[in-house]
Amino acid sequence: MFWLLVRRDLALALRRPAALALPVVFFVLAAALFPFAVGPDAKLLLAIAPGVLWVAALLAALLPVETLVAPDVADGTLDQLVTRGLALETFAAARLVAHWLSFALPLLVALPVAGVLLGTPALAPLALGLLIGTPALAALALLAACLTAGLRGGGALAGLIVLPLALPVLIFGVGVGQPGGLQLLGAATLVIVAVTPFAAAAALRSGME
Amino acid sequence: MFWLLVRRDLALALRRPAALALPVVFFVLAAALFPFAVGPDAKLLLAIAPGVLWVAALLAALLPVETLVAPDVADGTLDQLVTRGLALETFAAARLVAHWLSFALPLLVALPVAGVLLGTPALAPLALGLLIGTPALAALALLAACLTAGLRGGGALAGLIVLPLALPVLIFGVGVGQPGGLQLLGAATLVIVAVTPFAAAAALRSGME
Amino acid sequence: MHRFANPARFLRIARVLTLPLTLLGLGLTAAGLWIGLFDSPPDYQQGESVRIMYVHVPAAWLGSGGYLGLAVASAVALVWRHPLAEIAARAIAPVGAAFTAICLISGALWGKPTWGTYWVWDARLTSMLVLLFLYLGYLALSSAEAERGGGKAASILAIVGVINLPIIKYSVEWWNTLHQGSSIRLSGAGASSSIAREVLLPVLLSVAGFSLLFGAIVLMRMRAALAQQAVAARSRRIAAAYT
Amino acid sequence: MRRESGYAATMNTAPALIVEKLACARGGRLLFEGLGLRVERGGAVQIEGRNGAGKSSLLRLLAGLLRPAGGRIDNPFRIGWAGHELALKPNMRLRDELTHWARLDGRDAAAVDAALAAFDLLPLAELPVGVLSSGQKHRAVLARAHASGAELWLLDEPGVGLDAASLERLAAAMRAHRAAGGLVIAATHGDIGLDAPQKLVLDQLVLA
Amino acid sequence: MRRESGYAATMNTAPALIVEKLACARGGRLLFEGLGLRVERGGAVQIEGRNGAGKSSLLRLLAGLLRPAGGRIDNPFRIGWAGHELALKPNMRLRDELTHWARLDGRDAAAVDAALAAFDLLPLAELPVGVLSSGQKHRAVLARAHASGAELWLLDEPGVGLDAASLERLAAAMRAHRAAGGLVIAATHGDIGLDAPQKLVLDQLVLA
Ligand code: HEM
Ligand SMILES: Nc1ncnc2c1ncn2[C@@H]1O[C@H](COP(=O)(O)OP(=O)(O)OP(=O)(O)O)[C@@H](O)[C@H]1O
Ligand SMILES: Nc1ncnc2c1ncn2[C@@H]1O[C@H](COP(=O)(O)OP(=O)(O)OP(=O)(O)O)[C@@H](O)[C@H]1O
Ligand SMILES: [Mg+2]
Ligand SMILES: [Mg+2]
Repeated sequence: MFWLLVRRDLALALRRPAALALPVVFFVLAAALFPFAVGPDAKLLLAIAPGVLWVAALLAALLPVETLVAPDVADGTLDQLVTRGLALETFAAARLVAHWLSFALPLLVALPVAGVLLGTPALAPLALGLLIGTPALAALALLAACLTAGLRGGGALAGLIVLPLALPVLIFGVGVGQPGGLQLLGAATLVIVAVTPFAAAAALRSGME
Repeated sequence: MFWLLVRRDLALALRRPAALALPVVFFVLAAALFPFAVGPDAKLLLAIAPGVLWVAALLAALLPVETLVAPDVADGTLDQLVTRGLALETFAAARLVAHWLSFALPLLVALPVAGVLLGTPALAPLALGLLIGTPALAALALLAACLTAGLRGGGALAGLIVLPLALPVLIFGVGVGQPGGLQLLGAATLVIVAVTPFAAAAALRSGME
Repeated sequence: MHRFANPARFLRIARVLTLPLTLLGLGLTAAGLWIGLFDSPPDYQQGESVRIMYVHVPAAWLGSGGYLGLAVASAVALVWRHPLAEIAARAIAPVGAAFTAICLISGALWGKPTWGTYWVWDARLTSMLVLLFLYLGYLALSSAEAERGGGKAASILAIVGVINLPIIKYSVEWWNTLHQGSSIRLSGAGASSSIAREVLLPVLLSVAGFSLLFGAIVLMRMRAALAQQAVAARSRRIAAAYT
Repeated sequence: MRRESGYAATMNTAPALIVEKLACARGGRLLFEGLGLRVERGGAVQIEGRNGAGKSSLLRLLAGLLRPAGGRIDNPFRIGWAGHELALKPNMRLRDELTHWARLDGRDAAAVDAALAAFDLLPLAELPVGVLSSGQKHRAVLARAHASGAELWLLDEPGVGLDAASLERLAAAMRAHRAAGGLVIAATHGDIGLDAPQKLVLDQLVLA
Repeated sequence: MRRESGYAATMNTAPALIVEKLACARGGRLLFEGLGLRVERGGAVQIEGRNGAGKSSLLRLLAGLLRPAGGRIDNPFRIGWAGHELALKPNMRLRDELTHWARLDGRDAAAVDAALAAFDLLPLAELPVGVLSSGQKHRAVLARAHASGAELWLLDEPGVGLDAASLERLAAAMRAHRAAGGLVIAATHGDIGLDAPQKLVLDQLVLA
């Protein structure tokens, strides 16, 4: 069931060949934006490169937040799943995996190109950090999406309260070079990813009344 | 008619505080990240601050792109407007104003916070630049939203469309301190804001077949 | 206009033209590259790496020229609702994007030996990069639209893009001169005026060859698209009769 | 696109909705062609045909939401459109939503109240649209057309999901509308209580 | 949440859907209470009542999509749910969409083809769902329930928007399903061709 759902989400995301390249280009573009903003000074660019890439990752994680689960609630997909006896936790976990695959993998693929444009910072630690940290970003975006989809009106604001939780991930992420940085990042990701499916499912359930 | 539509959009936006807050949250998160990314070098931070804030503003304008017009197309709101003889250009212009009010105003309010996080660069010219430049960002986001309404992969697709077009705004915006910078920014904004309702309306029309 | 409105007539002309264009294009390109690679002197400053130019320059011209073609075709499609124009636009875009990419990649490869880096934020390089992004935006949008069953959004984008191109070029130059001195600027105009005849001939040959190939590929893509359309129409008719 | 001016100009000469040689294509497929129609004030048309015959498409053509593949439509009337889509935001209260649309139509609160009453929605007026039952939502859509004050009602399957009492209210509303000089064009699979409508059966027009 | 185990356990003892003293509240308002029901294999229930009576709510309760305000539901059967929502993505082809759901139900391509055929959707199978007409979409929803292989069909106004031929197909499909030991519970305002169903009129249960 779980993998069927993941496959389905990916199929929806990637039915066009162009759709495959889309996120990759999007990242390169988001990264290429910074030189225009801070100027083409190579030293400066090198200094901000990790921050730039992490911001691009955050953006890519958040961009679909309003369409990550709300359409499935509105068009009855969730109803269909529940009547099939599927646990909402499974749904949330599958969506988490699919979301991560469809925004973080392209980021990693695009990393070398973005790296060249930003003056080739040391890519290996950055890639490692993103690999470990992006699941947490995906999880927080999903949680926010479920909270805003499930709760009406003011309650939906709760969805955004979880987003500042991304800050520690980002900070540990750009600080991955520091001693212990990787461990901290890994721990934060583990906690967030482990909790999310349950919290997300609870939010969805409360939305179904 | 025009102001009725703007008022309506704002009323709807106020009913969804979560959607309203998302761009601000992203904006502040992005600003908060860079001090950690580039280290405690205050001079460096100050040098990149305007650029970072502009990029964050641009990306924040993009965040609601998937829900900016697509729901109105899907739920028949556009049909109702068209049968009332309303020009789609009017609709696009009203939506542009409403989008600007609901993403740029909160951003300007959050600017001091973001400024403090980045070591308080001179806020006045930055605020002025954003005030003049954000209408263009709102316009481009709206244009992308209309171009991609009803298409899948909306978010990344819209980003790919907006970001190259937004470069001049970004460049002029960051260079607002330079002599003539403000004028250039104003001119770019004027052109983009003037063209957008027509292009957006044409896109919507083509989407109705 | 309406002389070409008829896809059948277009197909007749295209069928006749494709092969000669391809052969002539291949021939000229081969000649240009042959002379350029084996029969011209190395640059006194850049050495053998100068030979990249015979790919780089035609690619640059065709990449930028292709966008103009894309925008014109899109405008015709939008204003006159000409079915062939839209097909032409869709046929041109990926080819133009490919040439733009070739220009960027060859330039970057060239940059490493001459400038010591793959990429600098030079104004011309930057505008070429933005051009590639514009192409990619068009391609992504038009393929997303094709999936829905067509539309005009991609054409609108192509036209908005062409309005924006000069603004981008201008802003990029302004931005670049502002932030960076003339430390490593690629002075194209100076280069071409002082260019030696041994270099000029192969460049011109390969430019002509690449252009003909460009045209041939576009014609082939248009023919393929028309054929596909015919198949789709037939299967729709069959489905309709069945209902 | 506003039609008021044209409306005023044709007022005196027995204004009528006139359709000539209308053709409709969707997704590159011809649905019907050569369709002619003339509806005067007080008139009604009932469009019938199997699923996919093109009933909704014809209504969209008449509403100006779709471009004809051929022929022409001469419509001097303002349009009250009630399609399948709700065009009401789930978080907003029913009355506020209808009032918004009425305001765009230049109508006042009394028109909204009358429309709510006509479809027995007054007890639900203060509820958010999202919690209404499907039939109640559909009645809200009909009420919007009622409140618009438009002469020409274009209704896509107006009877769908309505209970017996609501069906009667719908029939009464259409009768009153026609008596006041309004026109009704409705697509439907069953009877919806239109008195002596012109019947237009689309199956017979299909050519392809 | 899977019910197969429960299903297997009750197989021998004449499995039945049993509802006892069921109460339903929505938005803090009690819709009905004390509802009892027993449906065995081959049985059918037709739920009636005015708009807002709680027909859809009752179906959601039976489907496990809503929590009862009181009483209990004992359902040993797997569920085929056909509500008002499409739950099919507009850009995807009809066959692919139904195949996805069939796969979740552990069913093969043959089941999908049979379901498409049962509702005359085979000619439309390769079209994107978004271009289907409203009646065609509704038939697609019914086809998904058909393809699921579930014993208990829960249908919310299954006859809505269907043309005469499709209504007959629906009646035939329900008849065949019941003959094979399936159950049908349908909410409806009109007749949908169920043979001798239990009738449940919700209006009479309304207290508030
Ligand atoms: C990624 C890097 C590069 C890009 C994007 C790029 C782009 C371009 C473009 C767009 C043109 C056509 C300009 C025109 O005629 O309007 C061009 C021409 C040219 N490029 Fe590059 N270039 C790159 C790197 C280089 C390098 C490293 C060199 C050699 C040092 C070089 C040498 C030339 C020459 C000699 C011409 C022809 C001059 C002329 O016709 O004006 N380019 N390049
Ligand atoms: N956006 C679209 N693109 C392509 N084809 C479409 C589109 N919308 C509808 N169609 C096709 O046009 C035909 C007519 O659709 P229409 O909705 O007008 O039918 P209808 O008579 O209203 O049917 P129903 O009784 O089911 O409501 C259908 O075959 C449908 O597949
Ligand atoms: N999410 C909700 N929150 C609060 N109240 C709701 C909600 N959904 C429905 N209701 C209320 O519950 C009542 C019953 O709704 P339900 O959809 O079950 O009616 P129904 O019998 O199916 O009507 P219809 O014939 O119109 O389909 C209605 O009065 C409705 O306003
Ligand atoms: Mg219809
Ligand atoms: Mg109901």
